[in-house]
Amino acid sequence: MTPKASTVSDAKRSVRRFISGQRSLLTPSILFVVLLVIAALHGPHLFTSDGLAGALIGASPLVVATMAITPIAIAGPAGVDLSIGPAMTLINIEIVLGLTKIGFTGPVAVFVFAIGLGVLLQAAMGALIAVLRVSTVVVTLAVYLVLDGLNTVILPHAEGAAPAWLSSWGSASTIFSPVLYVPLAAFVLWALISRTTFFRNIRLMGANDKTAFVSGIPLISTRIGAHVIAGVFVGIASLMYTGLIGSADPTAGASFTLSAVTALVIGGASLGGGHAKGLGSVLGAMDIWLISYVLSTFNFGLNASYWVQFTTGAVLVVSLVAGGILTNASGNRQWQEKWLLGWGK
Amino acid sequence: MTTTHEGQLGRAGRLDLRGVMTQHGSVAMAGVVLVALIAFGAFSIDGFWSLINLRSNLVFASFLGVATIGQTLCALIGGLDLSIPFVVGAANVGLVKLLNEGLPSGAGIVVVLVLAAAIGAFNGGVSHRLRGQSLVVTLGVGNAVLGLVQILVSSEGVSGISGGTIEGNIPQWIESLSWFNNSLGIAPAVILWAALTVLTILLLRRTWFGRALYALGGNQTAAERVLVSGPWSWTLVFSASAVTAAVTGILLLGYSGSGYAGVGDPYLFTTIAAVLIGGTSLVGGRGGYGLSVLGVFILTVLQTILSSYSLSSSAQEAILGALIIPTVALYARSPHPRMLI
Amino acid sequence: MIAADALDTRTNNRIVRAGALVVQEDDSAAVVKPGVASTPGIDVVAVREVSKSFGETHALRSCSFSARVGEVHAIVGENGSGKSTLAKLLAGVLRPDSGSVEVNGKRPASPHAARQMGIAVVFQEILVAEGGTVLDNLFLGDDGLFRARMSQRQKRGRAQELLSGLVASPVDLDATLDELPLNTRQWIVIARALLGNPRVVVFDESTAALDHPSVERFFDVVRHLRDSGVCVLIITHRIHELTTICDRATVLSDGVDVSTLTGAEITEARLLELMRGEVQPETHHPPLLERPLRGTRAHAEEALVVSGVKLTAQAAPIDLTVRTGEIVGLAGLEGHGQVEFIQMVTGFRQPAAGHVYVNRNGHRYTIDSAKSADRAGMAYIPGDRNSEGLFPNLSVFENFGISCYRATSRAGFINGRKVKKMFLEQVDDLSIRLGRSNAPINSLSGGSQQKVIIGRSLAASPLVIALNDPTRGVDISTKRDLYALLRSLAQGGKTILFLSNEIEEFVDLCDRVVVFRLQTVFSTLPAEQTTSDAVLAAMFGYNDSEGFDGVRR
Amino acid sequence: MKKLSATQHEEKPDQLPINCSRRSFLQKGVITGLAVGGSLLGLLNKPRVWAAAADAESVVGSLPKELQQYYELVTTTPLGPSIYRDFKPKKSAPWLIGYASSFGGNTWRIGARTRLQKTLLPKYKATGLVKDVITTEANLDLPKQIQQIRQLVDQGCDAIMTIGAAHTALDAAIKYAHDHGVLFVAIQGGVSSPYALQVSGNYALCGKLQTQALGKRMGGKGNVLIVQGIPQAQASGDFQRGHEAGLKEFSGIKIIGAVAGSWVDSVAKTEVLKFLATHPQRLGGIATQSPGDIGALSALQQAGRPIVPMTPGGEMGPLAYWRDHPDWIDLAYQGWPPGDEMEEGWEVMLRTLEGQGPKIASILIGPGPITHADLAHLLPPGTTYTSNEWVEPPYEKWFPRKTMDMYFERPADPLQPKG
Repeated sequence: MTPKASTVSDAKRSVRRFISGQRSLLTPSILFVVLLVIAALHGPHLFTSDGLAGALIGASPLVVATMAITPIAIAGPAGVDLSIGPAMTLINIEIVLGLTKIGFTGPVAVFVFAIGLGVLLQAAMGALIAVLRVSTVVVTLAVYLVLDGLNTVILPHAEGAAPAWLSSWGSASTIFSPVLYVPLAAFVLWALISRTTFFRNIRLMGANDKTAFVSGIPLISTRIGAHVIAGVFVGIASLMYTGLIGSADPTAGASFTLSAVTALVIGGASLGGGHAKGLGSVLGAMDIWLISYVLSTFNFGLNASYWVQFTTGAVLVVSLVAGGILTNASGNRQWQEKWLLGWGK
Repeated sequence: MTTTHEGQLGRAGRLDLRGVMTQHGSVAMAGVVLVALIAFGAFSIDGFWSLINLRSNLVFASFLGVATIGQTLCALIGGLDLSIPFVVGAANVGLVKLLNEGLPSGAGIVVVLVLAAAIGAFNGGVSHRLRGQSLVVTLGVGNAVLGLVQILVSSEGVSGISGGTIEGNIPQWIESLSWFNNSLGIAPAVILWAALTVLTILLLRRTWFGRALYALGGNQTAAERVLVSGPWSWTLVFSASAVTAAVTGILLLGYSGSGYAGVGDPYLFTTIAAVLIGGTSLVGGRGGYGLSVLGVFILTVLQTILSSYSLSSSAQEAILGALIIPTVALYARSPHPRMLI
Repeated sequence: MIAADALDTRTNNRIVRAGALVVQEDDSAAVVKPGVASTPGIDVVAVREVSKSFGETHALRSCSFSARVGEVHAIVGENGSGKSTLAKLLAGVLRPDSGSVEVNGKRPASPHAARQMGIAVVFQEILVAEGGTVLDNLFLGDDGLFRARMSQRQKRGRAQELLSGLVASPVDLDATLDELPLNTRQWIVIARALLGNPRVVVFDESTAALDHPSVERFFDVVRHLRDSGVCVLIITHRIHELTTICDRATVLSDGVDVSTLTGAEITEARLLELMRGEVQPETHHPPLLERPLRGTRAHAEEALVVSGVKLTAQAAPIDLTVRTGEIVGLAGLEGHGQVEFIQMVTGFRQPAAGHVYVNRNGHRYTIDSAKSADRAGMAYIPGDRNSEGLFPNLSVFENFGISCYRATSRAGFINGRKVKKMFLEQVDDLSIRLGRSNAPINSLSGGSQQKVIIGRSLAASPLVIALNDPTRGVDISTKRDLYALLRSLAQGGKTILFLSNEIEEFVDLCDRVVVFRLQTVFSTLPAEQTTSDAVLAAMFGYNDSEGFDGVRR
Repeated sequence: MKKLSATQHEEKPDQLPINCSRRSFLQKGVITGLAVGGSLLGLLNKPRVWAAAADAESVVGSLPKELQQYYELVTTTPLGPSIYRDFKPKKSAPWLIGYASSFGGNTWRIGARTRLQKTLLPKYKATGLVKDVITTEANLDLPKQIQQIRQLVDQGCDAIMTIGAAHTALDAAIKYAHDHGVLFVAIQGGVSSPYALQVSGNYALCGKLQTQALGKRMGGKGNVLIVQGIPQAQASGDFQRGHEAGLKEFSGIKIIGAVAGSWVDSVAKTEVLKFLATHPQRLGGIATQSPGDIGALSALQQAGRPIVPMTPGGEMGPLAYWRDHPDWIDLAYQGWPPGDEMEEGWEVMLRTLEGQGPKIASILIGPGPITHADLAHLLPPGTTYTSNEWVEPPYEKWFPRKTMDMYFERPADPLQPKG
C-alpha cells in the first residue's frame, strides 16, 4: 500500500465511520423532517416569528430535560432517570416560593440556586445508585414517588409568581430572547462537557464498568459525576419550565418524566449504557414537541386527547422498531450481556 | 461430607452467597416486614382486625395481586411491563363497549382476553428483538393501545359514552366477583386470585416452562443452547402479563360498576413496587411469585395503616417511595464489579 | 483473517520454531534458560502470607512468593488454586484478608493506585469497553479528570507505534471494539497494559484468546519486557508454554504456594506432580489412553453426513462424513470457520448452502434447526461456560436438569424423580465431585461445572456429540478425565466432534483431524498423521504435497 | 405537613404503642424523616396565601346587590374591573373562536363540549357571528396546553376559551393572547391572570350551601367524611373550602377525615371503602363533590354500613337514589352543570366581542338548588342509581338573562348585537 492510497482509504474509512457513528441519529432526523413537512403544510404559522418563539418556549424545557437524563443513560446500565419530572417540579416550587421568600430574585441567584438544587438532588441519587449498587431504574422510581408525593405535601395548590424577568420568558414573541440564549448556552455547555476526558470515562464506564474499574477509573465518583452533570441540566430545564409557567405548580411537571424518556429513546439512545448522544436527545425532544404541535393542527373532535396518546405511543414503538432495524445489533448484544448476564452473575 | 468434598467446595472459585441469600433472605425479610406491619396495624388501629377490613383489604390485594402476576413473570426473564395500567384501562372500557354492542358477557371477556394476549405477544416479541428495551416498548404500546381503544369506544362521541368513563349494563355476575358480603364470606375475586397464585407458583416451580424462564433470566444464550426459545418465551410471558392485566381490568369493572379508562393508573408503579418489595430482582432469574404475593400484602397493609393515619395520598406515595430503596438495598444489590472479574 | 494476511516468511520461520519447541518439550533437560543465574535481581513483588476468602471459600491460604526485576515468573496451578485471585490482589481489585501484597514496598490499594505504582494486569476476561473506539480503550483511565495527559495526536502516534509492534495487520484506531475479532481485542488489552511503561506486568491466561502466530508474537513481547527490566508474571493453564518462556515458576495448590521452580527444573512432569499435590489420590486418573486403541475399529455406519455445506456464500463447499464411534477433531486458526461449522452442524446457525443429515436407527434426519438437531439425537456442548453454558442463578441440580425437564415432563410438569435419577447417574459416570446438589453452581470448580454441562447433554443419550472447545480453562486432571470419557463414549457407539484450540489435544484423542482454513476444510489428517506439527502446518495452509495454499490459489 | 403531624399527635396520642415492634419505629422514623425533610423544604416557602391578583381593587362592591352574594368565599380569582370593559375585537364578525381544553377524558368535559358543538356553534354560525371553533386538548399536559393556546393565537383566533390545567401557570400564555388583541375567557375555575375574563360557578359557595344542608339534615351533630376531587385542582379546593366553611357552623359536627376521590366514582369508592375499613366509628354524613357520590354510596352499601346523608347535585345517579328514598336528604345543589357552564362562558365571550363591556374580571354565579319535587322533571324516566349523566338545570334557570345583563356595561341580546 502506498502512503497516498492509505490516506485516501483512511479518509474514506473515517467518513464511513462518521456516518455509521451517526446512524442512531437517522430515525430521529427522518422523523424530524417528516414532522416539519407536515407542520409546513398544515400549520405554517410555525414558521412565523411568533410561531418560532412559541416553539422555543414550549419545547425548550423538554429539550433541556432530555439532555439532563442523557448522561445517566450513557452511564448505564438501564440508566433511565424516572425522577426528572418531580425533580423539576421541586426546583420550580423552590425557585418561586422558597427563593423569593428569602428575598433573592435576581437572575444570578436564581440560576445558581436552580442548578445547585438540581446538582444536589442528582448527586444524592447518584450516590445512592453508586454506593448501594441498586439499579438506576429502582432508585429513580423510588425518588419519583418520594418527590412527587413531597411536592404536593409542601405545596398543595399551584400558586405564586416567578420573578418578573423569568416569567416574561413565557410571553416572549421574538425568538431572540433568553428562551433562545439559555438553551443555546446549555448546548454549548454540553458540547464542552462531552469533550472532557471525564465524560469519556462516563461513556466507557457505561459501555463496560468492569473494564473501567480495572483501568483505575473510580466508579463511584464517575457515576456520581454523571448525575452531577445531569443535575446541572435538570436545574436549567427547571428554570425553562418555571419561565414557561411563571408560577409554582406541584403536579404539572411530573409528565416530563415520560416525555423525556420517550424523547431520549426516540433520539436513538440505547438504555444499555454507553450509547446516547446529546444531539439525538435534542432531536428526540423536538420530535415529541412537533408531534403534539402537528396533532393540535388537526381537528380530531371529541377524541383529540386519545389521538395524541395513540400517536405518541405509536411513534415511540415505530421509531424503536425502525431504530432497531437501522442500527446494528452490537448495542443490543451489549445490553443483553449486561442486563441479562452481567448483573445476574 | 467427606474431606474431599469440603476441599472441592473450598477450592471452587467462589461461593455465591448472594444466590443463597436472595432466595431465603428475601422471603424472611419480606415475611418479617409483613408481620411487623400487621402487628403495628393491629396494635395501633381500631378495627384493623375487623372482618370488613380484612375482607376489603383482601379484595384490594387481589386486584393488585392478579396484575402483579404478569409483572413478576416479566421481571423473572429480565423484562419490565409498563403497559399493565394501560391494558387494565383498555380492558375495562373495552369490555363495557363490547357488552353495549350486545355481545354476551362470556364472549366479551374471551374477546378482551384474546386481544390482550395479542397485545402482550407484540410487546414480548418486539422487546425480545430490541433486547432490554421492554420498558420503553411497553410504554409505547400501552399508550397506543389505550388511545386507540378510547377512540374506538367513544366513536359515537356524544351519546353519553365518553372515552374516559363509559356506562353500560354490567352483568350481575361480573359485579359480584368483588362482593364479599355473600354466602361464602369471601369475594370470588379473592378465590380467583388464590387459584391463579397456585397456578403461577406451580407453573414456575413444577413445569419445564417455568424452569426455562429462570434459565432465560439467568443466561439468555445458555438458555437458547438448551433449546429454550427466547422469542417464544418472551412472547408468552408478556402475553400472560397482558392477560392478567386484562383480568384485573375486568375485576375492577365489576368492582366499580362502570368503565373508566384511567382505572389502571395506580398499577403503573405499584406492580413494580410489589415485585421489588417482595424481593424478585428486576434483572431476571431470581425470585418468584410467592415473594410478590408477600409484596402485595405488604403494600396493602401499609396503605391501610397510612390511610388510617389520614395521610394524604401524596404523603402515602412519598412513603412508599422511601420504602423501596432500603428494601431493595437490603437484598437485591448488584455485586461490585470487582466480584465479577 | 489476520493470520491469513500475516502469511509471510516470518510466520514460516515461526512454525518451524514452534515445531522445534514441541520437540524440545520432550527433552526438557536440553532447554537452556538464559538469564536466570545472571539476574539475581531485586524483589519487586513480595507476597507474604496472604489469605483471601470469599464466604466459605478460601481462595488463598497464607500464600507467599516473590518476583524479581527482569524475570518471567510463572504462576501455575489447577483451576481454583488461587492464581487469578493473586492477579486481582496485585491489580488492587481485591484486598487481602490477611498478609500483605507489596510492590516496591507499597501496597496496591485500588486499581488506580496499582496503576500509579506501575502495575499492569491483563485479566483472564478480555475487558474492553465495547462501544468505545480502539483509541479510547487504549488510553482508558490514563487521562486526568478534565484534561487529557497527552494530545490526541500524541495519543495516536503512541498507539500506532505500540500496536504495529504487536498486531500483525494494521488496526484502525477509530474502529469500535465490537467490530474487532477476539484476537485483536486481546491485543488491545495487552497494549493497554504496556502503554504506561509498567514495571510489573501480570498476564492472566492471556494466550487463551490468541491464535498460534499471535502466541509466538506474545512471547516475543514478554521476552522484550523481561530484557528491559520488567517483572513479568504469567498465569496459564498451558503448561507446555511455560517451559519455553519462564525463568521461574511458582506452583499453587489449593491456595497455598507449594514450591518455586527455577530454570531447568521447570518441566511438565514436575509441574504436574507439584500441582496435584497430596489432594489427588494416585488412582484417580486413569492413564492416558494408548495410541493403539484408536483407529482400529471398523466404523460401520455413517452417523453424520455434511454435504455441500458452505459457511459463507463465497466459501468452498464442505463435505464430511463421520462414522459411528469416531472422534473427529476440528482445528483451525481463530476465525477460520471451525466454530461456525460446529454450530451449523448442531443447528444453531444456518449454512449458506448445503445440508446436514444424521442417520439414526436407519432413519435419516435433516438438521436445519437446533430443534431438529435435538430430535436427531445431537448434543452441543458449549465451551465458554460463563457466556453460553451456565445459569449462575440456578443450583447445580437445576443447571443439570434444565435440559432434561422438557423431555421427561408429563403434560408440562417436571418429573423430578426421573431427572434426579439421571443426575445421579451422570454424577457417577463423570465422577463429578459436588457438595450439595442444591448449592449454587458457582460453588463448583470450573472443571466440575464443565462436567455438569457435559452431563446434562449426555443424559439425553445423544448419538452425535459436538464439543466446542470444552477444555478451555479446565484444569489438567479434569482434562484427562474428559479425554477418557470421550474415548469410552466413542467406544460405546457415539460419534464425537471435538473442537479445540489446543493442538496437543488432537494428538492424543482424535481418529481424524479436520483442519479449517478460509471458511472451509483445508485438509483432513488421519490418526497416524496427526502430530502437532502437521496440524499446525495445515492450520497455516501448508500441505505436504502442494506446499502453502498460496500455490493452490 | 401540618396535617400530617397534627393527625398523629392529636388524634392518636394514646395509641402510640409503647412496646411496638422495631419495624414500626422504623415506620415512624420514615414518616418523621419525611415530615422533617418536608418541613425543611416547606420552611423555605412563604406562608400559604392564595396568590390572587391581590393588588387589583375589588369592584364587587359596585355590582348590583343581587350579584354580590355570588362572590362569597371567593379568594382566588381577580375581582378588579375587567380589562375587557372597552374591548374591541381585531376584526368584525364572523369571529374565529379557539377552545383550549386541558382534558377531554371525563363526562363533564364531554357534556361541555357537546353543548358547544351541537348547540352553540350551529346557533351562532347561523347568525353569522361565528365562523368556526378550533378545539385543542392537552390531556392534562400543562406545557402542551400553553403551546396550544399560543398556537390558537397564532392561527388567528379572535377569542379563546379555556378550561385551564392550572391556576397560575397559564398566565404568560394568557398575556401573550391579550398582547395579540385576542379575548381570553376562562371557564370552570379560575386562573390568576388579570388578562383573562373569567366565567364560572362559585364552587366554594356551592360547597358551603351543600354542607349547610347536610349539617341541618344531620341535626347539627355527628362525624363527617369529606370526599375531595383532585386535591391539587382549583375547583376541588374551592369545593372543599366551602364544605369546611359550611360544617364549621355546626359545633357538634366533627370532620373525621378526607379522602381523594379524583372525581371518578370508582376511585371514590375504593378510597371510601379503605377509610371505612379502618374507621369503625359511626358516620353521620359524607360531603362529596360530583362525581364521587355514586362511589361513596356504593361503598357504604358494600361495607354494609347504613346509608348516611350526602351532598349530591351533579350526577343523576345519586339524585335517582334520592327520588326513590325521599328521606335521604332535604336539599341538593347543582354547582357545575357542564353544558350550562359552557354556555355561560360562550355567552360572556360573545357579548364581550360585541363590545358590551363586562364590568368585573370574574363573572360568577351561584349554585342551583334542587328540591325533591324538581327531580320529576330533571331525571329522565328509568334513570339508574349508577347513571353518571349530568343534571343540567335549564340554562335560563342557571344563568337568567336578567342576571347576565347586570354584569355588562352595555347589555344586549348576544344573538342580535346592535350595529
